[in-house]
Amino acid sequence: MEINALFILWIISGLFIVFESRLYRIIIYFGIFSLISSVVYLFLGAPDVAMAEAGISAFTTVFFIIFVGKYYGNQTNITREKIEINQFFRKLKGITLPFVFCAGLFALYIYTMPDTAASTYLKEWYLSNFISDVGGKNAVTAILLAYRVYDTLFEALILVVSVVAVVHMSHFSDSSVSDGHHSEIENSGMAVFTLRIICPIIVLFGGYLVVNGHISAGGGFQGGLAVATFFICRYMVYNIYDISVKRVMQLEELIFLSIILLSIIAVFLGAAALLPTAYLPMFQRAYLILMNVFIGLKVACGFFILFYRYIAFERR
Amino acid sequence: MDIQSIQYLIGNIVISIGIAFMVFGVFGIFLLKDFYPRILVASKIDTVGMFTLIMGFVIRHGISFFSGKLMLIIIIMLILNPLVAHIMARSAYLSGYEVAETEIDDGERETTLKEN
Amino acid sequence: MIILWIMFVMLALYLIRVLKGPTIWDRLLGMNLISTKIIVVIIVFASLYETTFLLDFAIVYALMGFVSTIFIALFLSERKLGRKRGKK
Amino acid sequence: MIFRYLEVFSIIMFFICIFGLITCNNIVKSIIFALMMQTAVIMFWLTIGRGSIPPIIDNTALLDNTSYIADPLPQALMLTAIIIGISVTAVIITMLNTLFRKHLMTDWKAMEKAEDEAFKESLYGDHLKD
Repeated sequence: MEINALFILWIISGLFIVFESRLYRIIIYFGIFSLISSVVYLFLGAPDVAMAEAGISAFTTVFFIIFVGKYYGNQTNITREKIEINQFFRKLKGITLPFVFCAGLFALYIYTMPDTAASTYLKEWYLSNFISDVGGKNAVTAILLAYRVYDTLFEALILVVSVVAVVHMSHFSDSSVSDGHHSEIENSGMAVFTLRIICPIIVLFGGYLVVNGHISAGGGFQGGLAVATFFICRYMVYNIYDISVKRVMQLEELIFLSIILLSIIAVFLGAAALLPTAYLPMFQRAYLILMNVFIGLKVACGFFILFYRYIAFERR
Repeated sequence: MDIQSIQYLIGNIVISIGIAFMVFGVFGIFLLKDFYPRILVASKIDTVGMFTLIMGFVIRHGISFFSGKLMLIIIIMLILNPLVAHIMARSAYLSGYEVAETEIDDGERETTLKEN
Repeated sequence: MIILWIMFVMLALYLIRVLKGPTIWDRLLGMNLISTKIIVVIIVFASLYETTFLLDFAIVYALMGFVSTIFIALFLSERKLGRKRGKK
Repeated sequence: MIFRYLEVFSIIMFFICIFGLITCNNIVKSIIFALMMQTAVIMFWLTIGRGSIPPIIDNTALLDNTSYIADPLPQALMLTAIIIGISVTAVIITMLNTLFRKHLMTDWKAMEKAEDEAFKESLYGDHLKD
C-alpha cells in the first residue's frame, strides 16, 4: 500500500520534467526523480540496485550541473529557448497525444490479462545453490562475481573505454593538468572545516561497503562510488588540481588487468578441483572480498578521472 | 507495566514531538514569503525534528546494534544539515539575491520583497 | 505506520514547494528536505521490520544526497563571483 | 484474474518519457529523458521480480518458502545496466560539450541548421568566395 504512494510521487516528479524548459530547474527535478526512484527500488526488494542508483544520482547531477553552468556562463550568445504555450499545444494536436493514449491502453490491456505463471525455476536454482557454490550471503553478489563474471568483466571494460573516450573526445585532448593550480570556487571556512570532518567518514563507509559486500547489501560498485564522492569533497575542501590523471589512468588499467587475472585463476582453480573441500569456504571468501576490493578501486579510479576531467577541462 | 512497555511509551511520545517539529517546518515553508526566513525555519526545525525523531527510535530499541547505527546517523545529520543550509544561504547571498531587479541564474527577472 | 503516511504527505507538500518555489534556491531547499524525509521513511521501515541492514541506506542517502545539493549551490554562487572578477 | 498493476506505473513512465522526447527541443533535456527511460525499464524488471524479502539470506530457514524472496537475477543484470548507463552518459556530455564550444547553442533545430551551413561551407566554400 505504501509502495503505491511512492510510485505516484515518482510519476509526478517525472511529470515535472516534461513541462519545464529551464535547465537548472530540470537538473534539480532530475535529482529528486532519481532519489525517489532509488527508494522505490529499495522497497521492491532490490537493495543493491537502490544503493547504486543513490550513488549514481549524485554523479549525474554533478556532470550535468558542470555543463549547464557553462551554458549559462556563455549566455550572451544564446537565444533563450522557451517553449511557448501555443507551440506546445500545436505539438499536442499532432501525432503524439493519440500515440501516447494508444500506448497506455495497450499497456493496460496487457497487464489486465490473467497472470501466466512466470517461471521461477532459475530463481529457485540460484537461491538454493549459491551458498554452497560461491559462498557469502548475498545472492546478487554471487551472481555478479561468480555465475556471470563475464558481464562484470565487460562492464568494467566499458567503464575503462568510456574514461578513455572522455579523455580523447574532449576539446582539450592533452591530459596534463597544471599542478597546484587553484580553481575559482571558493568555500567558506565553516564549510571547509565541516567537510574535513565528513571526508574520513565517507572513506570509512565506502571501505565498509566494499568489504562487507558479500555478507550484506553493497559491493564493489557501491563502495567505489562512495569512495569517489570522497574526491568531490576533497576538491571542495582544497580547491586544487594536484593529482596527475595519467597515473590514475595507468592504475585503473592495472587494476582492470588484475581483475581479469583473478577471475581466470579462480575459474581454473574451481575447474581443476585442486583444493581440498575443507579449505573451500575460506578460498571462496577470499575470492569474493578480493574481487570486491579490486572492482571498488577500479570504479573509484574511473569516476575520479571522469569528475576531474569535467571539473578541470570541460568547465572552461 | 514492565520495562519494555514503558520504553515504548516514552519512545512514542518523543517520536510524536519530533513529528510535531517537522509539521511546524512545513507550515514555515508555506507561510513565509521570503527565502531567508524560509531556509532559517526549514533548516532549524528540520534538524531538531530529525534529532528528536531518531532519539525516539533509539529509546524504543534500547541498547543494541540497531540503535548504535541510529546514533551514527544522528551524528552525520547533525553535522550535515546545518552545513547544507549554510552553503545554500551563502550561495543565495553571494549571487546577489538581496539586490532588487537582479537577473537570477534561473533565467527569470526576480524582485525581492520591498517590505522591511 | 501513521508516521509513514505523514511523511508521504510531507513529501508531496515539499514537491509542491519545489514546483512553486519562486527562486532556484527554494527548489534546492525542497530537494534537501525531500532527501531528509526519505531518510526518515527508511528508518521507519527498518524499525517496523527489525532489519538492521536498511540503516546502511539511510547513511548512504545522508552522505550522497548532500554532495549534489552542495555542488549545485556552489555552482550557483560561483557564476556571480566569476563575473565580478571579470569586471575587475 | 490478477491485476498486475505495479508494472503499469513503469510502463506509464516509459511512455511519458517518449512523449517528452518527441516534444522537447533541447539536447540536454533529451539526454535526461533517455536516462529516465532507462530508469523506467529498470523499474519494470525489478517490479517483475519483486519480493518483500531482499535476496540476502541470513539464515537458511528463509529458503523454505522462496515466493517471498525477490529475484536476484534481474537485480544483477540491472546493476550492470546502471553503471553502463552512467559511463555512456559521461561520454555523451563530453561530445555535447565539444559541439557546444563550436556553435554555442543546445537547440536541436538551430544546431542542425548551423551544422548544415558549416558542412556546405566546407564543401563549396571556395566557389562561394569567388
